[in-house]
Amino acid sequence: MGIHIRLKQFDGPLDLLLHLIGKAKIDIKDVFVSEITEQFIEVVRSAEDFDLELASEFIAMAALLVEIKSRALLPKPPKTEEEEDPEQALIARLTAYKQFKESAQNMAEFEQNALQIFGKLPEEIPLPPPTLELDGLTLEALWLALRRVAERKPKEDRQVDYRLRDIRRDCYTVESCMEVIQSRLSVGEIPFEELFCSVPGREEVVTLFIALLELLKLGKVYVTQCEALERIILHPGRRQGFGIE
Amino acid sequence: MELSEAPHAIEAILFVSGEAVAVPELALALGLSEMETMHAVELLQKEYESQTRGIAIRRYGDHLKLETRAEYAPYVERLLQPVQRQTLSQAAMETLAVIAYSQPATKGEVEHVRGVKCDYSVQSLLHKGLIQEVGRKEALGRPILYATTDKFLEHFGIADVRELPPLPQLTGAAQQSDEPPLTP
Amino acid sequence: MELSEAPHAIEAILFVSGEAVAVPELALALGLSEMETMHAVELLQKEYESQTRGIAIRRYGDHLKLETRAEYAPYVERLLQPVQRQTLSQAAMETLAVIAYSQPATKGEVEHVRGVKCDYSVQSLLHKGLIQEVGRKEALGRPILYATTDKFLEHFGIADVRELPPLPQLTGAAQQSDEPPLTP
Repeated sequence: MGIHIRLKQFDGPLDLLLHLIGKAKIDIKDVFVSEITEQFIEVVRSAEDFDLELASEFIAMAALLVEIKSRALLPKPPKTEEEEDPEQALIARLTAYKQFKESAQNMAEFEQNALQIFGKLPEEIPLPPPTLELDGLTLEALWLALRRVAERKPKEDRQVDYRLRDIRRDCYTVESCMEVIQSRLSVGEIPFEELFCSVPGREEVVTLFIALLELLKLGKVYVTQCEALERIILHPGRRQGFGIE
Repeated sequence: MELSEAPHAIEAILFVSGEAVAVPELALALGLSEMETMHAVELLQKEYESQTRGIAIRRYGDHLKLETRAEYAPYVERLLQPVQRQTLSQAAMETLAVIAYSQPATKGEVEHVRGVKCDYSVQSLLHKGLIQEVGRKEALGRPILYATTDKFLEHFGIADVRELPPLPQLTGAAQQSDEPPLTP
Repeated sequence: MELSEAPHAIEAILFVSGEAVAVPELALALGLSEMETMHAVELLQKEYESQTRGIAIRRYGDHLKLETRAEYAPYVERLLQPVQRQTLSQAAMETLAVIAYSQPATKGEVEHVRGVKCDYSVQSLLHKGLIQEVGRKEALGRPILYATTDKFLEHFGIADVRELPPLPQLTGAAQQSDEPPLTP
């Protein structure tokens, strides 16, 4: 037989076995009274593309075939019920595989016919924004939600009028800070840093500074500094002319 | 090809092409003259029109194209973009209730009443179009003011926010029995 | 929608979407029940067939698709280069055959029948959408069970797996009881 066979062209050892059986024109059930085992081993041994990765399944099959063949030479042990006859099992596998292989060929015909049928690409459609439908929007649900909020609040807060107001009165307003600065300056100039208390809060600093800028803009205060990084002095009133005072 | 087959061969070609096909090309593919081709096209057009089909053949100069009829566009849109049904989460409903009863309200105010952060539920309500920005509060940070929308009224089936049921009366802790003053 | 309008609305939808559309989605878009939708589809199919149109509505399991009739393929191919579906390799086709005829099936069962590792072909079939995971077998290792999809039906141009030819009956070979149970 021709030895120029590549293992890759077979989908596994069952495929190769079927190929050899087909070539020998014998029935599957006669595989073990034929030369198929020897042919199989010869093909695997002399395969041009032999590598262990690819060949491991073929080698396992070769071992099985040799085992079955050698069993036939030994006197048959008394048959036990549960023991599976490896010869019959392999014939069954070959038979089943052959069935599916033929089915695969049938399916390939269907596939070919389906190639004569064409679809089309989806149309490109500009879509409007998605519409959202909301369930369970009832006045009762809305009212109950509000009551739920109210019930979660501590008792002393219960009488709250739900018409919302300012949460917290600002301690510092720009107006009040402007008055503070002006009253401090009414007795004469002061250094900038003395405007603030010893541990000023952020709100105090920000509001006082905004108030100072406002007074500068209105010309009610002016500032001087002799040199960079020197003390900043605040003076009451509008600055007279230019240059350093 | 058989002249009687031509209209449906044209239909198949135009269907697969998706784009407009020039009449000379169509004639070449069918092995017919341009006049025979145009005659087949006219037959096909008549067939389409007499049946008010879902698709129609349109002519652009000497190009032909298969297109859907405009009147079926809403169904197509509904398939490609089905209406999403959603319910409001409890958190979103509470936020909506606070805004509805005290509008316009800032996020900070809602958070004060609800006692939790409300960024997510405010975003979600904005996205669903139930509330909208209506300006900024003249306060520190100039926070955004929110109010309910016409879509809100539509969803709740009222013409005006003044139709909202009166505020829950919660004067005592043991006020478990009060029911919403509603006639469902 | 009006029931009388439904067939042509379906035609328009299938035309636009190009791909196979699931019947429940179609019903939702039309605002009809699935039964009414399928009835309209049948009317449309009859209309198409009686006229031997260039296009046809095909059912693949739960999906519907508008496609050309096979007999017009030569004309279509002469003018256009339609995107051809790829055919499957022999290994993939064998794996698919085992799954199709004995579904649901595990990879191990396929490997037992084919006598080779099938990781690659199972992955490739999953990737092509021709098979899908449908659960796990109550057996050691709880292996994944695979079954064919509606896309499988579409690939082979059949409406149902029962349209596949029955497994060939091989003469002269005794049927063994240790084979995987088959439901062709």
